[in-house]
Amino acid sequence: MKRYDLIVVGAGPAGLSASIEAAKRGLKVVVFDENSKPGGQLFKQIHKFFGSKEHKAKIRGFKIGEELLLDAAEAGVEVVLNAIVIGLFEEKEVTVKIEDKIYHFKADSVIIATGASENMVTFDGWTLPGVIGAGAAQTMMNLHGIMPGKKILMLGSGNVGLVVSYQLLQAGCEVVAICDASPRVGGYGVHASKVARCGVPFYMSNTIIKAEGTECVTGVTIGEVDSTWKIIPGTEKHFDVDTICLAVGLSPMSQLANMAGCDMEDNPKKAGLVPIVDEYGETSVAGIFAAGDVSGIEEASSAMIEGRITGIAVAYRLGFIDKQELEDKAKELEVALLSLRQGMFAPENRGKKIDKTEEGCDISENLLKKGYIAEEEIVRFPGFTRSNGTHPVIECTQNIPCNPCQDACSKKCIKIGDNITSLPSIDETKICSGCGQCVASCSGQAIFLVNEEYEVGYASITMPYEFLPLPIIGDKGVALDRSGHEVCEAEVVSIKTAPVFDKTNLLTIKVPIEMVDKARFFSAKADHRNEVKNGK
Amino acid sequence: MSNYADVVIIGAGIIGCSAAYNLAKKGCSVIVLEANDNIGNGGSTRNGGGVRQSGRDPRELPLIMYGIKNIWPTLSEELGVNVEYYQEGNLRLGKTDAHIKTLQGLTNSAVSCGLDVRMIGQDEAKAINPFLSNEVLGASWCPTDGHANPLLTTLAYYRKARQLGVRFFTGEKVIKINKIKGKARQVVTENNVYEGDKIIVAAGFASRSILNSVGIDVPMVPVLLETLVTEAVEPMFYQMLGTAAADFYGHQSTHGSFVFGVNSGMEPYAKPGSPVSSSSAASIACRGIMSYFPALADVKIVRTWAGWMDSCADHVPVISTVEEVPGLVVACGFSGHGFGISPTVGLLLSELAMDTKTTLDLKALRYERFCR
Amino acid sequence: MRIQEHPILGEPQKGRLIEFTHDGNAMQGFEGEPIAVALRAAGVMAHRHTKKYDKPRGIFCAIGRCTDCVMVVNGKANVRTCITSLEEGMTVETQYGVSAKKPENVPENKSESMSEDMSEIMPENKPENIPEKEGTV
Amino acid sequence: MVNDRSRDIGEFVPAPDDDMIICRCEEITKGEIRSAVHDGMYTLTDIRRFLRTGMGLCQGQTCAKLVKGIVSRELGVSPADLEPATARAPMRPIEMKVMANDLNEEVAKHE
Repeated sequence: MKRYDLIVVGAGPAGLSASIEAAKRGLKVVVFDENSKPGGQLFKQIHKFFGSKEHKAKIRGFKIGEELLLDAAEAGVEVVLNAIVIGLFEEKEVTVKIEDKIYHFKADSVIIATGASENMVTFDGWTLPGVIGAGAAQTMMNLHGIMPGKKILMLGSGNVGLVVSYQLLQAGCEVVAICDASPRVGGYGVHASKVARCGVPFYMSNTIIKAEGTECVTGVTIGEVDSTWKIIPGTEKHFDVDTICLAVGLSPMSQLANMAGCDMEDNPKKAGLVPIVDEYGETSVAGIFAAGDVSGIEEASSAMIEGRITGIAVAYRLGFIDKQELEDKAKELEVALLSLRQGMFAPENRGKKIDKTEEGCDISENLLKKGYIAEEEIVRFPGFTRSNGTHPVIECTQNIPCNPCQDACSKKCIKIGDNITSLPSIDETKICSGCGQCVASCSGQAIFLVNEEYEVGYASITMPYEFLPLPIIGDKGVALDRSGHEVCEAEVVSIKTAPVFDKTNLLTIKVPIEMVDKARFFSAKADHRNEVKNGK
Repeated sequence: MSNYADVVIIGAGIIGCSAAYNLAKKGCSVIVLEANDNIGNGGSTRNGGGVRQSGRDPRELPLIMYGIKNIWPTLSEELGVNVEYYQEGNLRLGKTDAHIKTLQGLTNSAVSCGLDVRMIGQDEAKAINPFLSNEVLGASWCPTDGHANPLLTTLAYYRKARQLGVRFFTGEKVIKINKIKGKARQVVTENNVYEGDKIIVAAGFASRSILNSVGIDVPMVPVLLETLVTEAVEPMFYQMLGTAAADFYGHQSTHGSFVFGVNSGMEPYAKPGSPVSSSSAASIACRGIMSYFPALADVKIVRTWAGWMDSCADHVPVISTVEEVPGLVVACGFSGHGFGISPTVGLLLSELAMDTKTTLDLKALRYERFCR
Repeated sequence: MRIQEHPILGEPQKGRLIEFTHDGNAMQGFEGEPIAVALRAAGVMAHRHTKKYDKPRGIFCAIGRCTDCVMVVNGKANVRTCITSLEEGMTVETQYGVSAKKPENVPENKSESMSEDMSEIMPENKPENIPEKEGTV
Repeated sequence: MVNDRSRDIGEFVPAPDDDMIICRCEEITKGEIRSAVHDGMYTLTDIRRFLRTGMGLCQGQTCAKLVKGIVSRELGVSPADLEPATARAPMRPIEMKVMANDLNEEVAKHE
């Protein structure tokens, strides 16, 4: 029977990272993935990643996927696609279906990196065609180039719900609303703000009552819930939609570990049934490891680091490296992993109501309730400054592990410091050159360049713009505020596109000076497509 | 609620549950102790669901014939759950002359016991089941055989017994039985001590060590039973199937999926511990099944699983009281074909436990056959 | 419904435009894309009707897990169309129960015609006390 | 741990959403799951065998978490206390002719 040093199940961020680290240290490694494309979730993620440089921050998910594939090829990893691992048996024997044949392989070590799948939530009509998972929407748009629907309601305000809503807008769909039974937005405030300023209304403490339609979805009714999750009569709101997207969390796909006899635990902190693993990812069955979302839901960045740690641990377990190299490398990666598990969204802060930022600033309540920062709140944050000439305005108000803006500014105008969860602040002694690098590199699209002295009576606002059709200089339209409401006329005075911006265009508009703190988005049409119709 | 009952049953498989039901129906108080967390987690949920007379050992034939005549036809109504019982006959298939000889032997002995079973050629077999391949030379055909859903039948007995007041404790592993003043009386588990005027041991292979605690030994070994189930497809045929080569057996269920028990030949050598299907059993089974039923080639398998069966030295169970240990009733060693006879066994065990005359003569299945 | 030009991904690369049939009607799609995508582009939503209550089902997970998108493809039932690539000349049929045969009468399930009194919603709609673990950022 | 299958978990009280489909493959409703618990099915494996939840084509990948939530609420225990159904090969549905095709050349010669 063919035997490998290491068989990895799943060619996603964790699986590829693990196989690279192991192959680089001389192991004979094969990765099986049932899809026709490797990279797992990475290839559906077209947004720029958070974290710091070592976490590949400000690089888009699918680009990271491409890099991993190159590294894997270079390291001599054998990646076998359209290969379904159908069983993990005794003595670490793996049976794999490739085309119409079953192959038996054995390995000295197996790493399970099968990732996660979407949770379900039930409501009247939830089985109708047109009700899809948010991941399904991502797959359809970003892998297969098709709009999941024309008018879409998103259930779930976690990062997935917010990021996919933004991607739906980029694909040309209309997101009629984001609703969530929880009273507070679950994901990053910057992700919510990106969507809110496009005019997408947030209905917190609201959930779906009924999906309408007989052969497929034709509408949806949502309603407000009280503290005991009961619908408050009279708060029902109807939307005409053809698609309902569910973004209510992910669960580890740990069936293979369960089958192989690994000790499992249903751990709410890991969001489901996971194999119990030690710090190197080894399960209760010697030689079987687990890495990435399968052993606990986190971000792709954490999955990659976990994969690397596990790949190195396997190299040590099979005698390819000594204990010292394992401990040094693991400690270094642990630090990188730990740095991601900081800030307001760290695992230990899950569900906690945090009132102040690390800097002692009161957090924006409006952001959590409505998805955007209220004007009276933004002024108290360090990123919000006034000065003459062009200067950055950073509307990043939550402590999250992310610092690409600090690295992007060659003039050192933006300061975060060593603790990457601190809020970015502006060093007013430094002069901004207006290059826009910070605007393009911000993963949360929370940085604007403002010039209060653009023209007499007018200010200019440069914003990140990732939509088509791209406006052109001279276009007249309207400026939208943080909640997506029209605030004034606006004219496009510059549009900058550059490879280094990686598809984030810098759109500059001219607005009356008194609107400088309000105008945060631009819409070419007068009655722009996301005009908020209250309640219709 | 005290830990005393008229009868304490060890094992909540289909044998334990049907005995509990029959006893409760007659007004006895019953406690059932099951080591596993689930009901019927042993052989009861890992078999092909056959309710068949053909191919049975003559010592067991009366039990199955009685069941098919008196219990199976009305069992669904009696228990209030559709156990999906079909009486569409049983084809035991042969592809070689040697197979036909084996089937002929079994048929002759069954006929001598009064069973309506006969040998048929390829044409008649294909008339009964048009999906048979041309490799099939002939078969033994018994029209009164059939099959049922082993999961639902087990849980139906459990549910009805529970409704009649039987107390079930799962996760209660029995360690030993204590004699009190010469009579089997106490059942000691990892957590508690129970007492009963009568104790029925129906715990599959685990029965052996429990019986050893009162000086009784039934020679049996654990053998792995491997099973597979397919996706649901349109109704094709409802006969019970078996083969002379004994490589698979099974049927199509009401749900439309096929359930097949599998013998890859390696089962007696499976490693102890929690039952895990081998990595090749399903493949071996599929080759066998497809050679008899080519039409199933495109049908998808959705699950394979395994479990232990208690294979007795002479391949028939021990269903009997034990002279050396008054108060003890033994029901184990069903050797992989206990499902079909379980309704009858439940009745007989209730009679044994209540010291009444048993409906059928159980001399051939008494424990003492292993004594000198 | 097809994205002509994506602001980040540019123009989706597609295989050859090819013909296939859906319930006997001629339809077009791109070779190699999932069958479900070609159907969605043509506005087909219901892939199958369930066996017990004859309810319409379509794409739900789009990654081959939930099996709700199965149809009868080239005569074979239960083919997951969201992960099966489109090939020229494929016959794709709506699946009723486990085959392409449309049933006559099927028992009514009241679930779709829920009573209007919806004061009590399904408790599991509420996120557990710990909001659902979020995935990708 | 010992599970007294006769302990009182209260009567089955119909709920307005009992008709809600929970297991999408086998079309099992919430009411059927809840009443099965009151019929004595106190574990996820009992429920699975009694109703067929999780026995469809997707083998419980879609409904496992929902069923666990309903059963644990009905029993008054935390979901983490309920043992999940055992996962088994094949991880995806595999046609018989493909499952049968697992012999490599040498073995095939003398099978």
